[in-house]
Amino acid sequence: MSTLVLYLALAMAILMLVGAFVVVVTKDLLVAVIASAVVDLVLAILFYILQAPDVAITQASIGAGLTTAIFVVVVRKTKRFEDD
Amino acid sequence: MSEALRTFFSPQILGPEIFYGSSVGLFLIGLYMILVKKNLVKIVIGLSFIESGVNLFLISLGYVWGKTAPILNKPELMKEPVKYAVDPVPQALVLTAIVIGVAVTAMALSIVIVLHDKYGTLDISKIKELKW
Amino acid sequence: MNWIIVLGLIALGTVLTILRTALGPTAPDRVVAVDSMTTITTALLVLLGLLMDRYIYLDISLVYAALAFIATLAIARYLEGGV
Amino acid sequence: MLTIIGWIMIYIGATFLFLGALGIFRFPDVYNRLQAGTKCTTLGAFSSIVGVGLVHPAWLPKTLLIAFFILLTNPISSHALGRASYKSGVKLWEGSVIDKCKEFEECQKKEEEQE
Repeated sequence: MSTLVLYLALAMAILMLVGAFVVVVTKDLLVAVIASAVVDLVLAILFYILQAPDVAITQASIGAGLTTAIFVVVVRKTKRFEDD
Repeated sequence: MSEALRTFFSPQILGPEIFYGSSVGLFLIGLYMILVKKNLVKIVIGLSFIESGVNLFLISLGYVWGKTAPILNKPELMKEPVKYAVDPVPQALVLTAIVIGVAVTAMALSIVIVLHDKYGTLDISKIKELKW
Repeated sequence: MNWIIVLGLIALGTVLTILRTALGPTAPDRVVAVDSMTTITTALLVLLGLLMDRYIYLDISLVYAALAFIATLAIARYLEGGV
Repeated sequence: MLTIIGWIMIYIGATFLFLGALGIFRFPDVYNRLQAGTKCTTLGAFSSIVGVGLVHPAWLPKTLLIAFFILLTNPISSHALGRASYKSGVKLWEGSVIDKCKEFEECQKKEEEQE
């Protein structure tokens, strides 16, 4: 039973690293903000699997909601595309 | 071959290394973004990645295989909490660290907005004056 | 056997949405993928609460379902032209 | 008996969640993906969450509350996304046959010219 949860954790960890790689590669700052929201979401699932429900609640509400809104406001007030 | 695979995927070996490896990977990606990228918003995103990696590492240090959360609402948990619950101290530590991390990120982003108003660019190699 | 099928289907769905997030041509494609991934994740957290047999874990998915659409609304307002 | 019904609902929900994700991966356009990603995942999440409540009948009020929140918030975000992607100028797929929003705007413009 718990071994199944660990396989799920392995898949989620790989997906989190894929999202972080998308953040590194892209040139559009809005896409970087969206992919960092994905990383925070998957991180909340990992906290849940590690039996820390209060940390998972905090990470879900702050990381997936508040941080993304702050970054979107900053992208609105500055430029969207990263120029070379 | 299958014996080696079964040893590799057994829960005693598979358990903590997933979380250690992913937290170290997240930390290294954030460090790469801070050192190499020239855009200021991406540097701040890398800073928040480093915070997330350290938080995941601390939580996975407190995890014990096969135990449940330290919330005592079951009778067997009330009787012997040490036998059935994981370590609650890193969870309380990380709960504070996440909130402080959001405050640090908001502070850095306000500095980014002020720099963009002053210089008109987000490229860090074009911001050269010492005083503003 | 039940758990292997159910969790396997949901994990495969998460993989497909993250692939669309990585590949999508425009920004609204990626936002749609992230939004539906939030819903899939809420169902996954409720099912994991049944698997681990703790009643208190349902609170996390309650917070998730109530708060996780704020980011989507902010990005939609940005794409529309205001904040 | 209630357990069997709950497990059947969980299976239906997981299948619909997977089909919604497959639609998001395979469809050619933003608007088609919005259809798949909202309708299928709303039905799948509702069915599987209520199924968990039927397996443990003591958990039923909180699972109904979660399902109510999902039914409340999911159409709002998808509506805002569709409107935003139409206004930000994403083109329709060339195989799509009807564009009601464009017809409505043209009709409105014609009425203004007549006045």
